[in-house]
Amino acid sequence: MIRLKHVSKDYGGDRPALTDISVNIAKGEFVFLVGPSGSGKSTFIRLLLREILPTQGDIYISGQDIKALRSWKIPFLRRNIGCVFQDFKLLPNKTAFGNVAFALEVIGRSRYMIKKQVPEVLRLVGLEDKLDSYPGELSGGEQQRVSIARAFVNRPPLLLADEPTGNLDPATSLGVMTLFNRINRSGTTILIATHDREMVDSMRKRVIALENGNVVRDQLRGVYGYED
Amino acid sequence: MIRLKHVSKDYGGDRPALTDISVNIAKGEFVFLVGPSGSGKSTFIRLLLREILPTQGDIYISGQDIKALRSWKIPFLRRNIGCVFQDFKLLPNKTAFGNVAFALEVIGRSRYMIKKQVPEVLRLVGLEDKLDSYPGELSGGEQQRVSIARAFVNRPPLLLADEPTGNLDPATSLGVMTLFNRINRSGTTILIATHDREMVDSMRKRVIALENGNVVRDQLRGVYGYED
Amino acid sequence: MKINAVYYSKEALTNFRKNWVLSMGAVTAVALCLIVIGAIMFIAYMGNQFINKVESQIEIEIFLKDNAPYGQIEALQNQIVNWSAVKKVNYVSKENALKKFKIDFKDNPEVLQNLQGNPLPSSFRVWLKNPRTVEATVKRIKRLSIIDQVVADKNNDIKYGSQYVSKLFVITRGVSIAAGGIVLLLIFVSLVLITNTIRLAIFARRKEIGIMKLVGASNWFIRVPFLFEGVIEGALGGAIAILILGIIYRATIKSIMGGKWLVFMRIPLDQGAFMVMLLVLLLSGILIGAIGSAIALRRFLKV
Amino acid sequence: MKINAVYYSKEALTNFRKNWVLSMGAVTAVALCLIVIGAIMFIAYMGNQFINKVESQIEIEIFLKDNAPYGQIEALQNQIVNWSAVKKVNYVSKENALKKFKIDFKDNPEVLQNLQGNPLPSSFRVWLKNPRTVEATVKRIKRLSIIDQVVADKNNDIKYGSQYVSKLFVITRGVSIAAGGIVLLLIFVSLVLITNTIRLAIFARRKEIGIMKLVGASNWFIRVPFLFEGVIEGALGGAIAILILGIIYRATIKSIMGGKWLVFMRIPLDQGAFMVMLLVLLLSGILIGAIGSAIALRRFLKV
Ligand SMILES: Nc1ncnc2c1ncn2[C@@H]1O[C@H](COP(=O)(O)OP(=O)(O)OP(=O)(O)O)[C@@H](O)[C@H]1O
Ligand SMILES: Nc1ncnc2c1ncn2[C@@H]1O[C@H](COP(=O)(O)OP(=O)(O)OP(=O)(O)O)[C@@H](O)[C@H]1O
Ligand SMILES: [Mg+2]
Ligand SMILES: [Mg+2]
Repeated sequence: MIRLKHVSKDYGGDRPALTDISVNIAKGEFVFLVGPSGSGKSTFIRLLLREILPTQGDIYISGQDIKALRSWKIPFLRRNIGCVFQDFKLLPNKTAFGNVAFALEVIGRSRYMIKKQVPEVLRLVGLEDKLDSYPGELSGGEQQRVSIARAFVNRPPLLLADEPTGNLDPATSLGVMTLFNRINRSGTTILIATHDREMVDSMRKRVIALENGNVVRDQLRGVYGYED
Repeated sequence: MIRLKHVSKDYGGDRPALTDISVNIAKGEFVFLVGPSGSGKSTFIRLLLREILPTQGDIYISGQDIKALRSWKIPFLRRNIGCVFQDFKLLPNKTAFGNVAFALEVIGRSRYMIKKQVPEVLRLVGLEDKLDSYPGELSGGEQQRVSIARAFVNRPPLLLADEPTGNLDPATSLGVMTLFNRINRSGTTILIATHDREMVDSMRKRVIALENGNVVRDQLRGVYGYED
Repeated sequence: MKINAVYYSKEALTNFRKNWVLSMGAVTAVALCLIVIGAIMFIAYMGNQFINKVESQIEIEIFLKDNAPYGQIEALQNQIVNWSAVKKVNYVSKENALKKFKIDFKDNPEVLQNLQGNPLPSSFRVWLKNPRTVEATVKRIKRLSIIDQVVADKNNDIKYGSQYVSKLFVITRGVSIAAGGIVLLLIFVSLVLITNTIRLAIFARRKEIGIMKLVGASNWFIRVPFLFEGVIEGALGGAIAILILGIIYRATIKSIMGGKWLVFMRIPLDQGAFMVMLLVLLLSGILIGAIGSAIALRRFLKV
Repeated sequence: MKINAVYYSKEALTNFRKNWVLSMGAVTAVALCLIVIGAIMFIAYMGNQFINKVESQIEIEIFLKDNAPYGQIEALQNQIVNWSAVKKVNYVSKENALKKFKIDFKDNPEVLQNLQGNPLPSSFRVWLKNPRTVEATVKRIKRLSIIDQVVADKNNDIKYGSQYVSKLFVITRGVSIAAGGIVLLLIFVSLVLITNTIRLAIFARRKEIGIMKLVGASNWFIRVPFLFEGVIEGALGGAIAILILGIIYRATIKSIMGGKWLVFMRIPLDQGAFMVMLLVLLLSGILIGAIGSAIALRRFLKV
C-alpha cells in the first residue's frame, strides 16, 4: 500500500525533518507513528498526501509513484486518502454537516447519499446534536471529531490521522480508537501519528518510532516506548 | 484571585455551555480543570479573559468585576493574564521570537529587555533553535510551546492554559509541567484545562471537574477521575 | 452534471452571503466604475449627436453667373441631385440672397446703406449625406462639363468653408479620441480594481482553498464557485450602476434638455439608445466580474 | 513614546512587505484613481486656460460720430483708461477700420465693389481686466456726461457682442461645473475603493487582530500600524501616479503643444502649475490612504 524508499525531506532548516526513511506498510495494516515533538511525524503524513514533495527518495501509494504524479491527478490521489489533520483544517464557513458533506460533494456523490451518510458518520463520533454548528462554535474536541468524521465518511482505502486524540478526553479517545479498529477490520489501511501513550500501549499494533527524522524502531505489536 | 458567582453561559445552543458555576480560586493556587470534550472548559477560560461575557452571574479577578469593566480597560486586564490557547493563536506573520516579543511590546517593555527575555523563555520550552521560524514552519508541538512561552514571558500574576500538552509527547509534557510548577512556586496562580490523565494524576493538585457545564467535583490534591 | 451546477450556484451564493464585506466591496467597485463609464458614454453620445448636428449643416454653395441660361442651371441641378453622396440641393434666387444678406448685416447699417441694386448672385446650396465627402464632391462638381457655362469662376464661386470644415473634422477626431481614451482607461481601471478586489477575496480565503485541495477537490471544483461569485457580483454592480444612472438621468434630463445652459445644442435624445447603453453596462458588469475573477483565480489557484 | 514610533513604523513596513498582494492592491487602486484625477485636472487646467484666453479677447467697441470734436474724444479716452476695471483702450481711426473691413470681406468682392468712400466710423476698443465686468462697464460708459457729444446713438454704437458674451459665460460655467463634478465623483470613487481595499486587507487579517486583542494590545496599538500602512500605500500610489503622469506628459506634450490638432488653442503651459498639480496628487494619495484606513478601521476595530 505505502512504500517509502530512502525518503528525505529538508525544509531548509538546521537539519532535515526526515532523513533517509525506508518504510513499507502493507494493505490492511494498522500502524502507529510515534516520536517526540518535532521528530517529523506530520512531515511523514504530508508527504503521503503530496502536500509537500520529498527532497530525495521515492514514495509509492498503491504502486503509484506520487512524486511523478501529474498535477491534475493529485485530487484523485487525495480522494482515496482520508486524513485527520493535527490542526483540524475545517472550512470555517461550513457547518459540521457541511464540512463532512464536502468530502462527498467533491467526489460527486448524490445529494441523497450525502443526506444519509453524513449524519450517520457524525453520530459515530458523538456529534449528532452539533450538525449545524460552525467550527467557531465547536469545542476543540468537537472540531477534532468533525475532522475524523470527514476523513472516513467516503470509506477511503487509506486513512491517515495526525494526533487524532490530542484534544479528546480519555473516554472519547477510547471511542475513537475503537472506531479506527473497526474501520481497520473492514480492510482499510490506517496510519496514526500520536503522542497518546495509553492508546498505543493498549492497542499493541505495529509502532514506527521517529526521532530527529530517523526511524529508530519499527516493531510489530509494539508499545509507545520512551520511558521518561 | 478568581471568584465566579452563579455564572452561566448560553451560546444559544440546545443547552448552556456552563450552568450556575460558583468557584473561588485563591492567589497562588494550582488548579486543574478537567472534563469530557464539550463540557465547557474552554468557555470557562474565555470568560476569565473577557473574550465572552457571561449570560448570568458575576466574575471577579483580583477583586475587579470584569463584567463591568470599561472596554478600554480590557487590554490592561489581559496583560495581567497569561494564556495558552487550545488553538495556539499565534500571529502567522511573526516568527516564534516575534510572537513572544509581541506580548512584551504590547506592555511597552524596552527593546533591550525584549532581546534578553524572549530567547531565554524560548529556551525554557526547548525552542532555542526555532527563534526565527514562522508558525507555519513549526510542528504542532512546537507551536504549542511558543504559545506557552508567550503566556508567561511577562510573568503575569495569573496563568491560564487550555490543553497545553495536547500536542506534546509525554517527555515534553513533563518538562512543561515542571515549568508550570516552578512558575507556580514563585507565586503565580495557575489554571490548566486538560485531558492529560497522567499529568493530573502525578501532580496531585486541586482538580475541578466539569460535566455538561456543571461542576461535578472540586477536590484538593485530586486525580483525573473518570474511569473508563 | 446537474448536481454540480446546483452545487456551484449554491456554493457561490453561500460564499456571497457569508463574506458580505468582501462581496459588497467587489460590488461597489464594479458599480462605481460602471457609473463613471456610463456617465462618460452618455456625455460622449450627446457630444457625438452634437457634432453630427453641426456636421449636417455643412453645405456647398455654388454661386451662379447672373447671365447663366436657365436651362443650364436646371441641368446642373438635375445632375447633382442624382449623385448618391448628395442629400438635397436648394436653389437660392438673387432676391432671397439679398433678403438673407440684409438680415445678416442688420447690425452694420453703414454697409447696407451703401448697397446699390442687388449685387448678390443666385446660388445652389448642396447638402451631403456624409459631410466628410464634401471635398470629393466639390472636386466632382468642378469637373462637370456644364459648370463653366453657369459659374463665372469655378475656383472662387464654389465654396464650402474649407478652413472651417477641416478644422471641424480635426476637432471631431480629437474629441472622439479623447473620449474613447478615457472610456478605455476607465474600463482598464475598473478591471484592475475588480481583479484586485476578487484577488483580495480569494487571498482572504486562501486557507480555505488550501483545505479544499487537501480534501481532494479538483481545481475546477474550487474555481467555478469563485467564477460564479464574480459574475454575481459583476451583475449586481451593473444593476446598481443602472439604477443610479437611471435616477440621475431622470433627475437631470429636464434641466439638460429644457434648461438654459445647454439649450444651444438641443439634441434629440433617443430613448432606445439610452436603453441599449444600460444593457451594455449590465453586460459589462457581468463580463468584468467573470474576467476579473478568472484573472484573480489564475494567480492563486495553481496546485 | 520613542519606542512606539519605531515599533509602529517597523510593524507597518513589515505588514506591507508580508501582505504583498493586499498592499499592492491598495497601491494600484490609489495610483489608478489619482492618474485619472490628475489627467482630468490637467485637462480642466488646459480648458480653463483656453477659456481665459477667449475671455481675454472680449472687448467693448465705442463707435464715434464722424463729427465728434477731437478734444472730447481725447477726454473720453482719458476718463475710461483710468478706471480700475479697464486694462487698455485703443483708438481705431476711420482709415484703419476700413482696412480691417476690407480684409474681413475679401471673400465677398461684390460687397467691396459697392463701397463708396469710407462709410466706417472711427472707434475705441476697450479691453477689461476681468471680462465679467463687461456689462457693468458698458453701463458706466453710457452714463458718462461726455458720451453724447462723441457718440451718435449710445444704445446702438456701444457694442460688446452681448449675446456672444453671455453665451460664453454660460458655457464656461457649464464646463467648470461638469469638470468639477467629475473630479469630485472620482475622488469619491477612489476614496470608496481605497477604503474598500484597506477594509479587505483588515478583513483578511481579522484573526490576527483578534489575537492581538487577546494578548492585551490596546486598540490604538493595533490601529496605528494599519494607519501608517494606509499612509505608506497612499503615498506610494501617489508617487506612482506622478511618475506615470510625468511620463505621459513628456510623451504627449510635444504633440499637444506643437502638433496639429490642438494648434488652434495654443495655450501657454505653466511648468510651475504642473509641479503644483503633482504635489497635490502626492498629498491626495497620502490623505486618501490615511482617511481610507481610518474609515476601514472604524468598522472593524471595535472591541
Ligand atoms: N461560539 C460558540 N457558539 C455556540 N456554541 C459554542 C460556542 N463555543 C462553544 N460552544 C459549545 O459549548 C460547549 C462547550 O464548549 P467548550 O469549548 O467550552 O468545551 P471544552 O470543554 O473546551 O471541550 P474540549 O475539551 O473539546 O475543548 C460545546 O458543546 C460547544 O459546542
Ligand atoms: N514548512 C516548514 N518549514 C520549515 N520547517 C518546518 C516546516 N514544517 C515543519 N518544519 C520543521 O520540521 C520538523 C518536523 O516537523 P513535524 O511537523 O513533522 O513534526 P511532528 O513530528 O509532527 O511534531 P509534533 O508532534 O510537535 O506535531 C520540526 O522541527 C519543524 O520545525
Ligand atoms: Mg505534527
Ligand atoms: Mg476546549
